[in-house]
Amino acid sequence: MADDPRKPEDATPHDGDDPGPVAPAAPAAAAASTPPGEVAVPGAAAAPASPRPPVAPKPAAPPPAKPAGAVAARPPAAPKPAAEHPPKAAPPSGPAEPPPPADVPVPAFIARLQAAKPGAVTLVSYFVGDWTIVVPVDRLHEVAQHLRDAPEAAFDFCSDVTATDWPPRAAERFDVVYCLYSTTHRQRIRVKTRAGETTPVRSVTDLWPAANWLEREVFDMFGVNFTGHPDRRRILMPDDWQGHPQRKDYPLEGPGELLLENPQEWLKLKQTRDEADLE
Amino acid sequence: MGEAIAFYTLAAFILGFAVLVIATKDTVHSVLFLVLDFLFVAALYVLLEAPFLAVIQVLVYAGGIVVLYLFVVMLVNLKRPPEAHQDPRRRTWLGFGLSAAILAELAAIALYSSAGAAPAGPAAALPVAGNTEQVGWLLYTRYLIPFEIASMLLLVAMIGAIVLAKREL
Amino acid sequence: MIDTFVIPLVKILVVLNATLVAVSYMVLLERKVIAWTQSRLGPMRVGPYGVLQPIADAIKLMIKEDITPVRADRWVFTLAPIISMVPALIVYAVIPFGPTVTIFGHAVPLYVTDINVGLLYIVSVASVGVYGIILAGYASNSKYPLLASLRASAQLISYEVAVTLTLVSVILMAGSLSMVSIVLAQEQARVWYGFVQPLAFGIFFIGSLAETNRAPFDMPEAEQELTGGFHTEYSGMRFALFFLAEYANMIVVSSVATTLFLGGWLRPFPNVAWLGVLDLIPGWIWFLVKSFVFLYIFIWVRATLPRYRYDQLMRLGWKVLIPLAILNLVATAIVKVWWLA
Amino acid sequence: MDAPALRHGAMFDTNELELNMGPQHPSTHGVLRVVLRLDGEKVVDADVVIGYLHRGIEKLSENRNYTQIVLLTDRMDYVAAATNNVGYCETVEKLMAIEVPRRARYVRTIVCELQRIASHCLWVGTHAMDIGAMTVFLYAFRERELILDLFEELCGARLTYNSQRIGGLPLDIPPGWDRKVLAFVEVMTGKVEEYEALLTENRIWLERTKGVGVIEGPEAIALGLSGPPLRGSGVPRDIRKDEPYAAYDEMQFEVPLGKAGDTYDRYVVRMEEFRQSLRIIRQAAEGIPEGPVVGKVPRLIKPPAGETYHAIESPKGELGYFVVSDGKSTNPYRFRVRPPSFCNLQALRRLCRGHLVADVVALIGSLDVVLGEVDR
Repeated sequence: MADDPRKPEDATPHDGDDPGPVAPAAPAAAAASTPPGEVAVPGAAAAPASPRPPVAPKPAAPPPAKPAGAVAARPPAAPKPAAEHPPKAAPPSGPAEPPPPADVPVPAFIARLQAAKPGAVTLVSYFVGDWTIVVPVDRLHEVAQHLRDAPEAAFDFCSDVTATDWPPRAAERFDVVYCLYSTTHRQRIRVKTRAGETTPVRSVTDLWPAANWLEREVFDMFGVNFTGHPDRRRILMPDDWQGHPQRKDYPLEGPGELLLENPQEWLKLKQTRDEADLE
Repeated sequence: MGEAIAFYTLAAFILGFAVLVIATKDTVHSVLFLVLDFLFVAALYVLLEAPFLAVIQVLVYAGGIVVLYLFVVMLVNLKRPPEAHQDPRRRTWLGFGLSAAILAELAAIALYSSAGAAPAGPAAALPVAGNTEQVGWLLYTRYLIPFEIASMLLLVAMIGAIVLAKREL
Repeated sequence: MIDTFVIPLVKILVVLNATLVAVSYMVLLERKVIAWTQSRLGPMRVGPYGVLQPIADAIKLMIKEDITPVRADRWVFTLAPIISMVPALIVYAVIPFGPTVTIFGHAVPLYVTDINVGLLYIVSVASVGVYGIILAGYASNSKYPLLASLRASAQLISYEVAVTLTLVSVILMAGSLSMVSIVLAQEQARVWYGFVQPLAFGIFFIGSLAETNRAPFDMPEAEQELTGGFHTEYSGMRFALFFLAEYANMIVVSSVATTLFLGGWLRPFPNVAWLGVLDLIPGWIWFLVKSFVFLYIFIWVRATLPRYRYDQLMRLGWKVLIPLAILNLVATAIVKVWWLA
Repeated sequence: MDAPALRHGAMFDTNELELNMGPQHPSTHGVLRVVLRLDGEKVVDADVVIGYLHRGIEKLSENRNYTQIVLLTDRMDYVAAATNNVGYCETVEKLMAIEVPRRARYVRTIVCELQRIASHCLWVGTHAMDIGAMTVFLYAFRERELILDLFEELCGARLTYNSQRIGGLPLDIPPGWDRKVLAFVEVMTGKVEEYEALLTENRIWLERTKGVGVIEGPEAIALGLSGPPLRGSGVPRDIRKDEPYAAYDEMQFEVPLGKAGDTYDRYVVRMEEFRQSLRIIRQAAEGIPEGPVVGKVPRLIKPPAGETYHAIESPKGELGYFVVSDGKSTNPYRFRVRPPSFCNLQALRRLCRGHLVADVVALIGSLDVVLGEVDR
């Protein structure tokens, strides 16, 4: 049990810049204030584990049309591998997406996808056995359809739809992640796309009805703007809720906790809010 | 004497409830008064020493048919907004005319029956004794044809109701 | 004077009180039997083995707050439990618990009255009891009770037909509508009608489960679907009246079954002479034992079977039980007219 | 969500009734709310409303360190807490590439399968209770009690076990525990027959469950069903077979499948899973290898930057964890649970349509949802 009770709260980088229970109405501005640097820092060492040239070596991939340039254009993120010393310094700006090592062949369905939809896959990543592809948001639906219908892919089961919030990437702060599974080939893939707060992300509910609630949850929790969704309501939070709780800039303390700990303060806050409402 | 008191009391109740049936606004209450009415009619039968008829009255009318009324009342939305009462198609004078006609008819019957000879004695020549047996005997001998016609009518009504109610057959 | 007023009055009092006590202990019995079925103990705290539990229950129900929902139909809401309780009690007037016995020199028949349409009386009074449930559902002004009362009315009307048809078979056999005469006819025939009319008995049993809203036909109060059904909005004593009425109806049904199919107060196998020793046990004990067995089966069924669905229940009633009952009736009539005559 | 306006002119103006089933309702297994639109008793549409038990476990986890999260996972599917623990620990182990000793993997297998039986016990009890057979409920709880006793001996808790650690087990199993597990297997084998005797061939049970909520295989896949509801539709998918974890690759067992995809088949599948689970437990308990129970775990659990999704077969279906580590902190940057109940519950709307109110409770029961997991 007692692994490290010493620093349980050390690296919550966002709770410093959120002033209490203000509803995160305009998180974009807050996010834009602390950009540590855009992802495109090509010189930085790629993955923490294995620094290697950004052009992923093509192992035995059958189609030669692999858009190497696309892969190279967006090298794996995590630009600061030496972040141990100042843990509070800056929030991470993106996930680690190491390219596949040389000895791991890219699965045929990814290669076929790249051939069929040139430019649709901007990054192929392999980490602890999971394959991930990153697609531009406007081509997501097309790629999803291909992945579902192509016989060698046949991803007929949408395991999960979720998102990750990277506030420093102001324009496209969300990674919307689709975990797909094929019940015929027993293979998995993660499809990722990057979206901003208002970027329309075309819903895949028409491909996988399973995505209906999952996308609703992502909308509820992150405020990702799904379009074409048949029933885009909040799902877990109350219908009249303000804000999207899973965003990194969502305040960790709200009036509820404040009320318990410091009723006076809460009352003051409530009054100011009510007055603001009146105006 | 006691019988007369009982009769007039029952009759008063029957008439009172009958008025309430049409006077109450709530449909369910109206149906309830109808049940009470039927129960008192059954009591009247008991007074006439016809327990079989009394029991059948309760069983069929109070217990069976009015339950169906209630069913319909509760299922079908009768709670129209108030303006529905101002039905433009209402023919007030026609209603009055019909009521007057029926009243006249009733009066005629009353006059006729009081003026005419006393009705023929009860069917004394029945070969069976006992209330139930007498009813059965009469139904299946003298009134066989009306009885059968009535049952046919009921059957037709039932089939008609099914056809009307069932959307797809 | 004594024979015309005192004895009937005493009998009415005894029957009413015995019924009420029996009903409350019926609840205890049910809880105990179900508990034993489910490898539990049941109520154990109030009195030894929980025998005083019904009293505690009664007190609890009486002192509970009696709530009338704001938007309920106040009058009907109050009336409904009474409407369901009264018929359940007045039915006992015609149930013959035993033969005529002599007490202090008076010949006292062990029933309140014997009218010549006794069986029809029971059926018709029971049919009025439906109103309690329907009106409770309506008056609550709540959706679950409304659904429940619709279910209840449909269910009771349908099953009344089947049950009444089986009763007619028995009436044909006995040639009388009087409860006492039916028992006497069985004595004369030296056989319980349950043996000569097994089909009617079976249909009667199933139908009576449905008529008393007992599992597996307890749709009107299906807790898991309609959260208690027609008495969802009831509390306190008014709820208790519904509860008591249900159990009183169960006892009525088992008494009727005993009278019609199990020879009433007759000992088992009235046709076997050497079992005459059994006559030493008074008739009313036989009656109670038989009713008890029937009630026990009620409880047993409840502990064992899942619940039917509403449409399946209606199907069973209209498409299986009623045709069978009619067939049985016709067969009985044919046998009676051509065979026995 | 407003009631349909009164239609004038229609003679038999039957109301389309809107019935709020839940969040307080005996058969919605917690705080599920289903807004039914009824035509008589027929369900025209059902809107499933969730979120009444939302505690923000995902958000909470992003502010706890990796070890502390184990305890939060208990609170999701609280009738199968140990399975949640196993799934989470394996995800972090995958992220950190920690090798778990074989003994720990065997114990995890036993724990998972015991938990499956306990969860199915609760399911069969409540499902039967929803359909009106109340005795099965108490029988099933009687046996679940035995499992809880075993868990209590293993980790000191009876409901929220906190039974796993990243890298293995917190403690070795108590001496003689494996023999007790084997004794339980013997007892339970007979009890499953008992439940089946009460239900499987029961005419009423068959009428209530056969043909109710039929869902064909392809549609079940598309709807994202997993676990017994998916297998009830005849789709051979079991993560224990397809992507083995713990020690399932060393176990012999079969994946029971249904044919019609109705409530009855989902029932039969789970009943058969009882037996398969017992079979797995017997193999695992007889073959627990000697050795350490914790692998090589760094003192500070700080996975390298990266993300992974790892799924296991919980009693309800595919329980997946998606963990993102930024490589710098001891808290996950993003912690996401793919709750099987959530995804299965989604199918309720589709299943309910055209059935009766009574079937709705049967269908909720056949999906076997735990609202703690649906809402997290």
